[in-house]
Amino acid sequence: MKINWFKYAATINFYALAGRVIPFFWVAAVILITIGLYWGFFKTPDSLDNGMKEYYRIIFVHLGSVWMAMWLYIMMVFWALVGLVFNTKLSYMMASATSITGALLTVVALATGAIWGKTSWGTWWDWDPKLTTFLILLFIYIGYIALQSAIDDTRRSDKASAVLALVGLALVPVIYSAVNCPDPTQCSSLHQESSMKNIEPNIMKGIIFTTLGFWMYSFATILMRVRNIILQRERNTNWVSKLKEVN
Amino acid sequence: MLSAFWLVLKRDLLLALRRRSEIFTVLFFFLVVISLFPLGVGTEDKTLKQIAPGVVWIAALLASTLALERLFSSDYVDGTLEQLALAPQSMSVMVLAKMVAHWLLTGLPLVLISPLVGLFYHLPSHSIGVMMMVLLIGTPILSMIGAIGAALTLGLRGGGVLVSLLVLPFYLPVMVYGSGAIATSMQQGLSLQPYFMVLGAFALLAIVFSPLATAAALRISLE
Amino acid sequence: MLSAFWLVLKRDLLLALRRRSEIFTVLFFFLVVISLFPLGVGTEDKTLKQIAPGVVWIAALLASTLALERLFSSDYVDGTLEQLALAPQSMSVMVLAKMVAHWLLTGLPLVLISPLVGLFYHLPSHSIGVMMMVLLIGTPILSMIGAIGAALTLGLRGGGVLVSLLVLPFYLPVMVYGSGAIATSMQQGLSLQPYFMVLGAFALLAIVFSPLATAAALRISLE
Amino acid sequence: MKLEAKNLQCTRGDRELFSDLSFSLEKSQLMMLEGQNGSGKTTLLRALCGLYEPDEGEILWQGKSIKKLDEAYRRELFYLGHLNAIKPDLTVLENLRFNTLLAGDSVTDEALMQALGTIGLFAFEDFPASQLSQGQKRRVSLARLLVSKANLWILDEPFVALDIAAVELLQSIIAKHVEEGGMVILTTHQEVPLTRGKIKRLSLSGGSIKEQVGVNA
Amino acid sequence: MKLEAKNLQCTRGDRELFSDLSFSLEKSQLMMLEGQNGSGKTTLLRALCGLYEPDEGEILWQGKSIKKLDEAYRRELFYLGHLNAIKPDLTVLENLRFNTLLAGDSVTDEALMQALGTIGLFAFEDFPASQLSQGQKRRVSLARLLVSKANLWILDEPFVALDIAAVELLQSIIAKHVEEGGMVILTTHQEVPLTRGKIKRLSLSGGSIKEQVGVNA
Ligand code: HEM
Ligand SMILES: Nc1ncnc2c1ncn2[C@@H]1O[C@H](COP(=O)(O)OP(=O)(O)OP(=O)(O)O)[C@@H](O)[C@H]1O
Ligand SMILES: Nc1ncnc2c1ncn2[C@@H]1O[C@H](COP(=O)(O)OP(=O)(O)OP(=O)(O)O)[C@@H](O)[C@H]1O
Ligand SMILES: [Mg+2]
Ligand SMILES: [Mg+2]
Repeated sequence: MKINWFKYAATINFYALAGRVIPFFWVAAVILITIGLYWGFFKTPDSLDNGMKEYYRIIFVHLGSVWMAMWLYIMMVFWALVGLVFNTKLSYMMASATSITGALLTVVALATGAIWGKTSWGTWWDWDPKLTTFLILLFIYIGYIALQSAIDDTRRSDKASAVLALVGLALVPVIYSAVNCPDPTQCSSLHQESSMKNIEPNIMKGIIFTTLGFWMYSFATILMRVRNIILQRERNTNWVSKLKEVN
Repeated sequence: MLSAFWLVLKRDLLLALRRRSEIFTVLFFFLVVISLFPLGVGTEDKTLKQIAPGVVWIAALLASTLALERLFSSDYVDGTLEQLALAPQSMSVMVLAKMVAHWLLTGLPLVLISPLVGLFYHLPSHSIGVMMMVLLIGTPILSMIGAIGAALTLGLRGGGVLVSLLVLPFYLPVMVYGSGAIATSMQQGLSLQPYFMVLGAFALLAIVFSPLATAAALRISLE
Repeated sequence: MLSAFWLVLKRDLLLALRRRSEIFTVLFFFLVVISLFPLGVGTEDKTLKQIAPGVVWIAALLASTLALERLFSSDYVDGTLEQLALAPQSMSVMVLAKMVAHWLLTGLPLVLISPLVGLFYHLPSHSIGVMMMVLLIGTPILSMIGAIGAALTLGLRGGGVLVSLLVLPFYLPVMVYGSGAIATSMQQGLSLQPYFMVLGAFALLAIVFSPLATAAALRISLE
Repeated sequence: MKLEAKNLQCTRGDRELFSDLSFSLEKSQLMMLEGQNGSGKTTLLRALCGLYEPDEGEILWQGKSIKKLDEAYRRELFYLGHLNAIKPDLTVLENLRFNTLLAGDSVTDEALMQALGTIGLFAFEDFPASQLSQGQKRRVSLARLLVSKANLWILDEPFVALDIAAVELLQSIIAKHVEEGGMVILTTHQEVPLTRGKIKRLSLSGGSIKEQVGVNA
Repeated sequence: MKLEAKNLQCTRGDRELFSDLSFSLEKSQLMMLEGQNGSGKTTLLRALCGLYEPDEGEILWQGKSIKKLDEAYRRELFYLGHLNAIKPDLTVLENLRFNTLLAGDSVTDEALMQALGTIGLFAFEDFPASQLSQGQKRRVSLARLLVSKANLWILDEPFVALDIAAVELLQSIIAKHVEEGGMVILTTHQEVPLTRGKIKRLSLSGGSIKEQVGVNA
């Protein structure tokens, strides 16, 4: 059978390139998260003035995962759109790999938040807008993943989930405003007071390190997943069967 | 183009008339959900009034979801959908016709029966009017968003549950503003206009975009 | 006879495993429905506790109903049901296997995840236990009653009104006693035994009669 | 072994498809059921399986009513209708295995694999059935014939969707079964050139029922 | 009128069905698509309709890409696949009427009734389609051919489930269309003896693609 080398060029190169950079992302992730956590545990005051207790330290994980979960959703939609517009297989694979890391980090955000809630409010869960928004973000991630895994045909599953992502892109802001501002007469005053300003600069440094660490972790896992997807989808092509790691 | 719209609409209504059961299933389900809460919650007047707006909308959401799976799947299984896709007409027009039929068969009956909810939950007559109005604007949005999900999941195992999983989070804004309007109507002196504006805007957006998205999704599913 | 039971059960579970996502889909669907209510009805602590029993049962009913449609129809459409009817084994045994599989795939996961409902709705831990118990007894009844309806709808074209009329009213007592038990458990000093007795009696009746009725209905539908 | 139909009458809706239809079939006989579209072939075959109850008359196996025999009769029976009974989500082998076990034939996986090879699906055993073409699906359901221990085969248009090679293969499978003492009833709009075995022809066309017996065409 | 396929390639799952497939079809030509089960006939036909997008290559109608032409191309097209597009809950006439109107052919009810009569469904017009036999359902969907104004007919195994009389009738309908300047592409495992018209044969079997041209068999 004639092999169209050009057709696979993109994936072949990407596969090799990703394989080379993944270790660096892992190293960076481990270093950054370690620094962040070390900072959080040992370089920040034991108890803060306004009565916070030791458990505030979970914020180093909580906030990083919260930010990355939201950012990864945007990345996922972006890749899906690129796939729909240019019909490039690689970007569909990126979207699919991103969705899983994104969903995981959403779960981490919810779990750390819940633990924090149990210690500070005495209840695991409350129907606060911020938390609710995140729960719904999780549902949307899950919907995307569920649709993708329900379809066997890769062509169809790529395109169908991309359409879903596109619909999500249009609807997520609407959902966000509905959850945060159920009464439209008061929507003009809708600006989530980011309590970021209240966070001590000292703590903030730790948070920035862990967030960057999560970012590197996301890169690493997403690239690994894409490599797996490539292998799986092109397992019958010549170039894959020549790979060392397959044989 | 218009002729294709009428053609599909008429056929779907005719099919439903041949098989009246579906309409009744949706209505029954709506009523079961509505009547279960007073049984569980107790019949205190204040509590009933408080939960009524939410319950109506949730019942409408769930009832609409229940009927979604059948929107395209029977046409898919017997090959009619292929023929729709091959007809020399714009697919989104025909899809719109199917959405309209779906709404006439599942949304409209809910609007018409909703005064019964007012009765069960001791709502003031003013609020009953508001409830019917918001349902009238909101249920078509449900049908239209739902159609996208139904098209995406065509022919997949676990279709019914999967569709609901995809679609229910997207229904949220309609529910929030829809039930918000009913709740507000029970308080004195508050304007309902903002609610209707928001819902109206949603409806307009849905009419413009959902037939296109659904038609695209159907073509993908047919490959 | 037992071998036919295991054969069908194993196949149905295998089919579900092929799409592991399907089980998760049911779970997440349940969670989505559960979390819709507070957003629509209100998040006050007292309201949440009051609506919890009804919500759990409605979500369970819906998950069960949505999955029911597929119980026989996919086997019917692809001809497997014919082969089941022609197998040299008792049809009701195989039907029972299909019901068990359906429950394992849609009922059991709900029972297992229901403590999350307790979390969302701030239920006392005692009530969570009761909720799991009644779901454990009640969801099989839903599967079994629903199966009769699903079998009847296979054949009756246009005559399905009767079926929805028949099945929903039968679901209703299960839901009323099921949610009643949960609500009662939140009050002090009331005995739950009567609720469990009634539900247990329902379950026994269902196990004895529904496989027979379903098998008969399937043979009629196949003619 | 003997299958007898006595004074069968079937009505669907308002139309009487056939009435007073009697015939019998014995060891090593093949019956071709002929007739126009809508003449009642499928209905008759389903009645012979016990899936459809005729309005009048009775069907006997070894002199006993098939309704009474029930499971015992079904053990002797292999029926393949318009539908293939193939689950898209299972692989080819899993489909075949389930269907044979269900019919009460306990066969090893090797035998099943061999059957798949014979029917032209070598190396397809782990293919999900959803990815098969129309004709390949039909082949999977016909592979059961190769391992079935049933005596009476009832086949409703078995040649549909098959390519020429597969049609010839199926013809030889049917011929072999008849030769070895089996019984086959089939409908087809194509001719089936059997090399051996006794052929009966039953024509349902136009309300008239003719039974021809002949040793081979 | 001219249909051209240029360097088509289709892959399903991991298997390449065909690649570098080019052919053209003109007025008064019939193309028989041949190949074993699973060789990709259905896939190719769906690609020619625009229902399936080939991985590579393009399909041109009158020199323009069918993707660009879109509705204009679909107006010229009649496709009948494995599925009949018959709604069980509608009557025969209602089914036929809906399907013809949908295809953009506005035909009177008398013409439809006449088509039904020709195809052998006289007096069945008010029958619910659920009560038809397999072959009768196929006939209902084929009745559309008699009133269709489309130039290009694409038929996937149209003879399946038909009895001998109906097969002959359909053969003559196809022959007449080709004679009158139409184009037909069809797959079948049966031979189609045309009396007139140019026949092309495209064989997909075993990965090799052969195009034969011959004036009739
Ligand atoms: C399951 C529970 C929780 C979820 C899903 C959650 C989610 C979030 C989200 C989405 C943000 C980002 C908001 C922004 O950037 O503006 C955030 C930030 C934050 N959360 Fe949580 N959270 C949870 C529980 C908690 C609890 C219990 C506390 C403390 C009592 C908490 C304290 C914070 C703080 C201090 C921030 C950063 C400051 C801010 O931007 O508001 N979270 N959380
Ligand atoms: N959804 C699918 N996913 C993956 N592969 C598929 C799918 N559908 C079909 N195939 C594969 O594509 C090939 C061609 O299928 P196609 O239906 O085009 O064959 P065909 O020539 O029409 O066969 P037949 O004569 O049996 O109808 C088959 O080998 C089949 O395994
Ligand atoms: N469910 C039904 N209700 C009423 N009439 C039916 C039903 N199914 C079939 N019929 C009628 O019974 C007659 C015989 O149908 P049957 O399927 O047995 O025909 P057949 O000989 O197998 O035809 P074909 O060659 O088309 O497969 C047909 O005329 C049909 O109209
Ligand atoms: Mg038949
Ligand atoms: Mg084919």
